[in-house]
Amino acid sequence: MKVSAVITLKKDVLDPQGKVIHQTLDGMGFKDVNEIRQGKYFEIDVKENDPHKAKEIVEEMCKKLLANLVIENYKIIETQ
Amino acid sequence: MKVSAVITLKKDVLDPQGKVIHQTLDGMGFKDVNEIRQGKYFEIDVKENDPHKAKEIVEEMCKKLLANLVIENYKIIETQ
Amino acid sequence: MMLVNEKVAIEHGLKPDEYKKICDLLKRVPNITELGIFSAMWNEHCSYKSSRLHLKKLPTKSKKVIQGPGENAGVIDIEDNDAIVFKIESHNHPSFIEPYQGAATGVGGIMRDVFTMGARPIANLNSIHFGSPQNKKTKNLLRGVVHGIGGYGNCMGVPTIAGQTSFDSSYNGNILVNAMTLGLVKKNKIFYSKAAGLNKPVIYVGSKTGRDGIHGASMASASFDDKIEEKKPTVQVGDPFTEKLLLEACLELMEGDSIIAIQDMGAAGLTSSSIEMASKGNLGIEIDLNKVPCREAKMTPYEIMLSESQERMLIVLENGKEEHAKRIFDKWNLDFAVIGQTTNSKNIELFFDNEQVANIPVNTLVENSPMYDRKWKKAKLPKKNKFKNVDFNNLKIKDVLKKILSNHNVCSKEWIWQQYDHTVMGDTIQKPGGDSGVVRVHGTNKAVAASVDSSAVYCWAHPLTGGKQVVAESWRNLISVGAKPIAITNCLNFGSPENEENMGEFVECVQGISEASKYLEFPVVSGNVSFYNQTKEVGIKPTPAIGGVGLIKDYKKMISMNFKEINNLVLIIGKTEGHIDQSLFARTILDEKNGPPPEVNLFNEKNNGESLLELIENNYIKSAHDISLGGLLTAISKMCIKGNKGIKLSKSKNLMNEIEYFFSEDQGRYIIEIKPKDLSEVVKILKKNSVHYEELGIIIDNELVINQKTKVTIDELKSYNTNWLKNYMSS
Amino acid sequence: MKSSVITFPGSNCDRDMDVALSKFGFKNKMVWHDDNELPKSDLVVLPGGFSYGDYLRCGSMASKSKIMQSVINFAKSGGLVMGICNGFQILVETGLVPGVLLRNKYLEFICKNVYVKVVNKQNPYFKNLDKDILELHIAHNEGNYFCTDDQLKEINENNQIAIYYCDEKGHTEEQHNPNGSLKNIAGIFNKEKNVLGMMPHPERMIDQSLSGEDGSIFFKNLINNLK
Ligand SMILES: Nc1ncnc2c1ncn2[C@@H]1O[C@H](COP(=O)(O)OP(=O)(O)O)[C@@H](O)[C@H]1O
Ligand SMILES: [Mg+2]
Repeated sequence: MKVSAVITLKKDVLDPQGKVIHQTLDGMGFKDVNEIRQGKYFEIDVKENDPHKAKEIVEEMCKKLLANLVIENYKIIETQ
Repeated sequence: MKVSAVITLKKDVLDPQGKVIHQTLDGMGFKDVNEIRQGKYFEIDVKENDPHKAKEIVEEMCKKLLANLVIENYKIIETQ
Repeated sequence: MMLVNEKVAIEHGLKPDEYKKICDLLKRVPNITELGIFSAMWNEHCSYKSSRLHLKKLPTKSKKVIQGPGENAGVIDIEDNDAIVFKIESHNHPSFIEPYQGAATGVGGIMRDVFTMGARPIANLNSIHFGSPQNKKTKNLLRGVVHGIGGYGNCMGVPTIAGQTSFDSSYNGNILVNAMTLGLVKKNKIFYSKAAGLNKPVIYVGSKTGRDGIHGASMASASFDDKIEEKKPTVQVGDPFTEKLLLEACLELMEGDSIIAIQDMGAAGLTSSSIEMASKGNLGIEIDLNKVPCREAKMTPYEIMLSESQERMLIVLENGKEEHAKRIFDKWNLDFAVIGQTTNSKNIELFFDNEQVANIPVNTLVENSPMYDRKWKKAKLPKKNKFKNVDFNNLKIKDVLKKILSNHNVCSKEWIWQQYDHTVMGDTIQKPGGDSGVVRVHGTNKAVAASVDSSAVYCWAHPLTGGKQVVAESWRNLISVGAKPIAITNCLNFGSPENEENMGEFVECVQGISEASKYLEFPVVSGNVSFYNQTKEVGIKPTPAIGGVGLIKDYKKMISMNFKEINNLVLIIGKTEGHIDQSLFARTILDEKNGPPPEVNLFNEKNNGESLLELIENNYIKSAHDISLGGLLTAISKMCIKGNKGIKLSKSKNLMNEIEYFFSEDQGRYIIEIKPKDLSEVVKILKKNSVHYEELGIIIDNELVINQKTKVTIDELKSYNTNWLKNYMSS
Repeated sequence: MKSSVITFPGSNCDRDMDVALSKFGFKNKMVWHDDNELPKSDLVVLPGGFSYGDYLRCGSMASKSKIMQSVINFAKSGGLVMGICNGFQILVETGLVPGVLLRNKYLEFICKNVYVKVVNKQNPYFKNLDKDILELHIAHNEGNYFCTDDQLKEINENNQIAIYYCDEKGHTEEQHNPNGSLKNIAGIFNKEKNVLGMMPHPERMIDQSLSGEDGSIFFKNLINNLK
């Protein structure tokens, strides 16, 4: 089954990409943005059909590789 | 309000990062992965409190800048 | 507000007597913001409290030195109103915690030090040291650090032209990441950090201030313990794009005459930058912290003052130039704010929400900062090992050569430097992989050579000799490319100064560096000390890294190490005595880790080097390479590999065992290639200068012919040398 | 001949390109990304570097900058526009040339000399070139060319491929592909062949003291073709 995970920067960590995208959007006329933060998204297809177990495997992956826990948080957002 | 969007590569587009991550996970002992695809995640805080309108604004951003529609799809996943 | 007492002070890394001294100096108890400022200014990283006393011994002057230590970077004269600004800086602790960001922000920080002085960065170098290849963490740390260095330097558009990489188990818990930058400036357009004049506007430019890296400087002054996880929030994230804009904007503002003083915000951020400017100018500064551009809501004065957000600068402007300056920073889309002014109070005064939140005499933070004469232990010169010929007789030269060329500390580091843009700016005339990197001075016939070196094993075996050796090696690497050595910068990476042995290593290495640089007229113009490279009780091997810079007056005369032409003659300059102790051969093949490092004879060093320069000046030298780790045969092999040519070695007239002859690491030696017709002239010069030399052999097509029995093809040499790192990183 | 080099925030090969163009006889002007109008030019160059930090997607944000509208108009009216490295990425993002540039296959920045095979000389860039194989320098993190099957078909039908990665003899097998590019593609034209995007940096090879001199051959030929 497929599990999606989202990795975002921790709150106080600088997001240089988000900052520049914000400026560019502003220049393009999108004036109503307060903030924009960029993160990573993973769609992982695992050989496991139990949603609970699948989620656990992906959490493990996030902890061990996908997220850099020093500056990032992860969240499992979907299993299907 | 905050709107989250996810940008993913279209199915027939090569995803070198996903592939390398897959290999790495495999090397780390996660043997049960069929596929892993990487995408981008955006959390956008817009000055708009109507969820419908906020979503529309972000869709517009996705079309005009955040996604390259030749190779990517976008999806609005959450408004809060 | 949090109350301050001794306990809080200790949590800030201060010692009880240091806290008492603060109270005495202020004649009151500091508030929390003030305590934060003291702790940042008085920690090892900013105050040099354990090292200051010893650093004074380093020679820092020569006719070519425009600015020695004490400014953001050193400056040397390269004639025609051109000057080179350069410095090396460590980012060890952050890189161990988060290798990508740690290394990236290290590179960003050192580039800021250089362009603060008005110089455009023209070359980067790095010296990186990792734990043993078998250590679980090593591979990821190496990958992260290399990606970080490349990620930042490549984006800035500054070529990374040379470096050094080593592996040793003493770095298992403390990797070293030292970054060096060279910049080019006109001699009459150098900017300094000394504030001057009253009521001058103090300007903040660059990125906004966030909560990142609060207390990074104190982290750099503490050893790692089991709680390193807790130190994580102090990691800073680098934004090379903003730094590139900041570079261009600063250089644009520097074209005019608006700037009185400028200082980047490095360790301890706004605190150390404002205090340094005030202290050098013997002035006060007042700052309204509400005016500081902040990324996060509700940041406290404490956080604003101690944040180590990257890509920020502090400038003291001439009155009336604010609008002009603002236009430039607006154009580059950077934050700009007038946050305060210079005063005659000689205090640093901070205001927040219309209240004074700190008021400290500047001199208490700088001149009155602690200075320690730490206890240190003198190292004994280890006894020489007595090797018997039987130790060597059952070794096959080819096997030894294979092992040495593929050893992780000798093998090609192409996997690393291919990930660094080394050709951007269009002036790199010697890429990584040679003895020094060389870049032309844009639009002129001159070129600047730079190399970074360290020999932790020698320093560990005998710090005094090791200290001398590193300086000598740097000098040799410059001479090998035809550059006249001018000056050095040094990054002194050591364990805890509170440990007598580590402190002794520091003191004696500095002594050695000092002796060699004095003798070679190769002064120290900038540098950095990194103590506490220590996990629990285990410190790293002492690792002073020396970054040398030299000048090639006519870049067409630059020398490279690849063998050039068949039938040319190959000579060795300098005497081979067969010193095996502490050689790579002894350590890896014989597994003998004791014994003294090779001796450094400064007279020979200077004489041999200068004689080689004389030969180069007279156009006799076709290729040259200094002999370092791995000895004579290793050096020859590298010249074969690079030049895709072989050599037929003549039978040595030397009486020593072949193994000793080929793999000993005696100092002060170079291999040179000359045309047969020039032999008599070359010999004449060498004899005139009393330089010891031997004829080694003649260049042939594609084999290294060592003796009747032993032949190695160039392809074999290449595969020994180039595969290890690639394979290691992809396994 | 007049040329213009656009400087975007984060461009870092703009000066190198200026030096190269001037060396071979172009009267070159530097143009700021925030300007509205292009000076009169025979050639417009989008240089290498990291415009907008390469954030989001390389070239994406630069493609939205003010000057790009004029560049697009110039290209559509037949003007010569060349994008090198990051400039190629910008061209792709504007849609002036087809496809995208993904991250290098092994996710590593690559800085080294490569050989490229010139396969189409019916255009102002390579016409009259007396060599088929050039040694050029690459330095990029995202040079892995990709396009859809439909696009590839069209590209082939219109002879839009400009250069392939190869070895010194012109072999274009996979092992001579430094970054995983589809079909070893190193550079590509628009349909009309007045717009060229390529990853290699000819401007870094204009002097025998540098990485080589095949860049000189390229620029000399280019200015002669324009005369
Ligand atoms: N981290 C690095 N970055 C850039 N270049 C490197 C790095 N590590 C090694 N190199 C390059 O590899 C070559 C070999 O390094 P080294 O063995 O230290 O040379 P030497 O013995 O002449 O000092 C040098 O040209 C050096 O510049
Ligand atoms: Mg050397």
